[in-house]
Amino acid sequence: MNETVTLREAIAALVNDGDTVALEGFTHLIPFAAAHEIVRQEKKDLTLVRMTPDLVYDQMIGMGAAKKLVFSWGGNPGVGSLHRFRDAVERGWPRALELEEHSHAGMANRYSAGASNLPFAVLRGYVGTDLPKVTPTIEPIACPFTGEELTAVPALNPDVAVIHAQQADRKGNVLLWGITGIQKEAALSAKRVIVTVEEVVDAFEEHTFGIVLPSVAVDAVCAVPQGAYPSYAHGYYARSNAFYEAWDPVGRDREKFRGWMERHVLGVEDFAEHLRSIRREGAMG
Amino acid sequence: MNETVTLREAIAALVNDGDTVALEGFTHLIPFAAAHEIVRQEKKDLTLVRMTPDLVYDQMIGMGAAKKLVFSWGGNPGVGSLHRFRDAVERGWPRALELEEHSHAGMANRYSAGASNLPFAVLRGYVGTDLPKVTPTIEPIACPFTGEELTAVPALNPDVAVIHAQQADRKGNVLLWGITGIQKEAALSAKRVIVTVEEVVDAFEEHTFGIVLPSVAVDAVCAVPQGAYPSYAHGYYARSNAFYEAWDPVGRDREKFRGWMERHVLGVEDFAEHLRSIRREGAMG
Amino acid sequence: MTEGEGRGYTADEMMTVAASRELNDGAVCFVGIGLPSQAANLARLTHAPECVLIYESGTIGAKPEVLPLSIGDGELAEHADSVVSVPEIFNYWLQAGRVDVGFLGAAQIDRFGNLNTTVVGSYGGRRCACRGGGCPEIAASAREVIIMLRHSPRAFVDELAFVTSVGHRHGGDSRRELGYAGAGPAVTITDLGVLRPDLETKELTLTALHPGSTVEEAREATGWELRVAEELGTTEPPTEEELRVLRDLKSRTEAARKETKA
Amino acid sequence: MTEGEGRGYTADEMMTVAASRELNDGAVCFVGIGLPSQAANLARLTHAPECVLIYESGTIGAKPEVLPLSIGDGELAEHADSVVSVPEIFNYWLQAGRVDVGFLGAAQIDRFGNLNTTVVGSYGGRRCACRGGGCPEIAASAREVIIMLRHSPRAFVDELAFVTSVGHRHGGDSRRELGYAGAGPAVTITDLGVLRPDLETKELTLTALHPGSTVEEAREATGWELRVAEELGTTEPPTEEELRVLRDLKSRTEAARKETKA
Repeated sequence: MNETVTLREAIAALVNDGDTVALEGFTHLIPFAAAHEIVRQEKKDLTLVRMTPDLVYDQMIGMGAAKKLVFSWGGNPGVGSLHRFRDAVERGWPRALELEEHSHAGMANRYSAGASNLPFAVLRGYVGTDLPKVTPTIEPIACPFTGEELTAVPALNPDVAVIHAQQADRKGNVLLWGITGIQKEAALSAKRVIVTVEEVVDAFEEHTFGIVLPSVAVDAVCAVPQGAYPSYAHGYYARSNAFYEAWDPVGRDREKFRGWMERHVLGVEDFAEHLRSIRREGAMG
Repeated sequence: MNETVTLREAIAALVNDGDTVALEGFTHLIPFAAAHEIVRQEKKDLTLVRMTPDLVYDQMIGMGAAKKLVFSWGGNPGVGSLHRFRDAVERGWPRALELEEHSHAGMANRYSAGASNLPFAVLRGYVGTDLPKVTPTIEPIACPFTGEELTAVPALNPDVAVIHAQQADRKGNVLLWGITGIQKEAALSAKRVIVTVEEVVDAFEEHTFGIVLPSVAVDAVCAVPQGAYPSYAHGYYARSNAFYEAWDPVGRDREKFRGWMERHVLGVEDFAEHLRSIRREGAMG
Repeated sequence: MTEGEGRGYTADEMMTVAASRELNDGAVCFVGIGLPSQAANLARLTHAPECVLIYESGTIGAKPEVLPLSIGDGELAEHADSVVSVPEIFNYWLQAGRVDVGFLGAAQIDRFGNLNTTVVGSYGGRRCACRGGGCPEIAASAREVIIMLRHSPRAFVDELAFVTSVGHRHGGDSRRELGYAGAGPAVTITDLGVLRPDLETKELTLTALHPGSTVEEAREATGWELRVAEELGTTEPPTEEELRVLRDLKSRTEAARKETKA
Repeated sequence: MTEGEGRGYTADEMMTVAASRELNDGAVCFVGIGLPSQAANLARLTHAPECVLIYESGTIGAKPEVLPLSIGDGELAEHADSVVSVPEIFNYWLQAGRVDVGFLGAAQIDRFGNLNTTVVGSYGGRRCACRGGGCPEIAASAREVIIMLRHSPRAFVDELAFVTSVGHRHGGDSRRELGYAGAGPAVTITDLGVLRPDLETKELTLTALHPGSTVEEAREATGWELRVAEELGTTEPPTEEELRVLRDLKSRTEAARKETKA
């Protein structure tokens, strides 16, 4: 049902202006290459969904690709704030950004409900916090058997989910392992699915019991080695903590940020050239 | 939090008369050894829970251990009916058996809700079928966001869950692989958990990514080689289809059944002796 | 399972071959055990090598060398593309609408393709389930349903003893009110012929006979007054290739069973 | 992080050591990133080798050699007993009540142990979350909560800018009405001392000071009128072993970071 295509083709064919797009990967396997390609193709008015926005959305938001963010924790892990995200929220630069904030548990269950074709999920949470004051998509729900009151949140069904994985086989089955976070649910909740992978192999090693996303659940597979850099791909390369630290001063300044993105993202052909470009400059990672 | 004990000790300590007990394993890894030990210890008035009752519950029901069965499909797979189950339901022999019937999807979601500490689960199903006419634990529920009507079923939280797995390590972590069915949810939904395993190993092979049930989620681990016979343990032994076929005439007749159970279950010390006993007779598997 | 008058194949073989042809290559198919599993694997080994067979035990893309006796045989996991938990197969695959075809058998069927897979006993005068229906959600959520069962008055009944799985309910648009995503039964294959729902009323209508079967036989084997299409077709007999592959599959299966017995 | 007047350890080291001692051996602990992760791993490497550390990325029984910078570092998965999906860690572990201790940091705390971990900005005059709170469910569902944060008037505030995680709510029994399984904050460890909730009112009460700290310092660093226990204890200073293990852990962590930079 899917074919191996270039990332450029996949983003052009499957991501439209105005789409709700989820790029997932919980610290591990964050699809940076796909984010850059979305920026390069100047996709607009996106509703971005992601549990932990991280640098990947700081870059997209800073380039004005998003009109809304649905999330549960936004920060540069271990370093500090996401300055582009904050600038968009507080000062509307380069454009205003609407927020829908949930908890991690809420986001995880929203994806699960979406993957299950249910309109909502039920959990214990939110009550007593200030979240329901700023987030309208939280409702009480009573158990029909015990009468106990719990919390309902609506399902997430993005137009497009993008994840990065270690491997695909020739048929387009996708294999990921290590910390697998919310990727399976994000992919299965979406109408269209793009997967970038470290490599395409003839066959997976037998009985690894990693998560396999069967090819019928995937619309496009794109081989993009190191496509999760500066995050990591278990078994392939480590997280570049140095990049995350070096991002702070870049993201803090509008001009520096624009310059960096123009040089290393807009001004390159693809992610391989992006990696050469930042390494040539020696500033990061 | 758990220790390696004999199965006899585990059943004696953790299963009480009147308990709700779930022995799970979806065709694969059915905990026959534990079922026999429950029968040998003459546990009474149990509410038995299991998606696919199979021979394991035919034997327990035929010995009068159960007052109620919560299930979704009862049969001898590929062979026919469970005659002891049917005799209990239709003629109350050796005692009456109350039934609570759900669908597979309903049972799976009931366990998931139980494992999640939620009082109910939501799914699409049941409407239009005759199940709600015979099963009271099915209620409509409306989505608080869309108004759409769905079906709610109550959580399952057995007093005891029993599963069979391939391996435990010295710390009591449990590893299972192959078709893993509903075992994780059944174990995590229960108040107490007993796991029989093929073998205890020093350490698991690295990065198999099978399902690991951490030791804190397990109350007792018991080494019982071939403890899932006549079902199978992936990587250890195949299913004895011959046993399943040979069970039909045994289960069909009250006297034959009692005689078989007395000779091969009540009259033996443990599961190892049970296996020797049926093999000596050469009638099965 | 007697040979059909010198035609060189049995009525059951014709039924299995005809059913297998209904499965398109590339389709995601949720497979019931028994006859549907036989037909689905025949399709996979002939014209539909890229169909994705799902069994309720959680195996996706199963490629069994021999036919499984139970829904969770190790054979199904061994070469599957993915093996997932039972909640996942029902929630993320079936309920999510990822299944193109539900391939089902049944004990009983009525004129609207509603199914009874529940063996019903009686206790204290009350009817009760003695086997359980398993997964009515297949008929509910699969985009369409293919049904296979042998034609007999005990199977084709005026009123089901128990409605396990909803077909076209009371006919017409009545299924739609239930809110299920799937369109319901598209075709029913028996050992005598092929039945498809009428476009308007959704009543099962005999649209084709297998070679050698007659309308009278079908009428006699149906517990209600069977509708027959004006243009009644005849099923293409099994090809040599279809018969060879089906018989190989069955003899491999037999051999494997004897092996585990020995 | 200055050395405490010739005592041979810093106030942060005292805080980390004091917090680590609160974690019992064998406890299942849901660990926040940063200071709590440091203290929990110190406990694991000293008196609590059998504690089970859970990180929200889905790692159960994590045994990192070096401290993770983020909640999902590969280091956490490498030696874990089990790695599960994010829905599973929140539903089957945290919400299910399998977590004995939630070990949390915060940007702000109030007198009832309610926490703000949401960085709050303002946009169009409206207060809004600029970082998000992540997982309020830890404080809700863990059987008890250990909190760690540095004592300052910006952190210990009369009114939180945002209630991310519920502690003892408005005090007294008011938390119970929310229906959460967990009992709420059991102890708060700062760089000055230890605060425990009053048994009745649940207001945070200074119950011990670290060596060299004074009640006045604690009062000045608290944005409300701080209650002080009648019998005020003094924290045992770090043992040589505790300091050695903590410093080894931190230097291993530093070395590993430099390595990936190179």
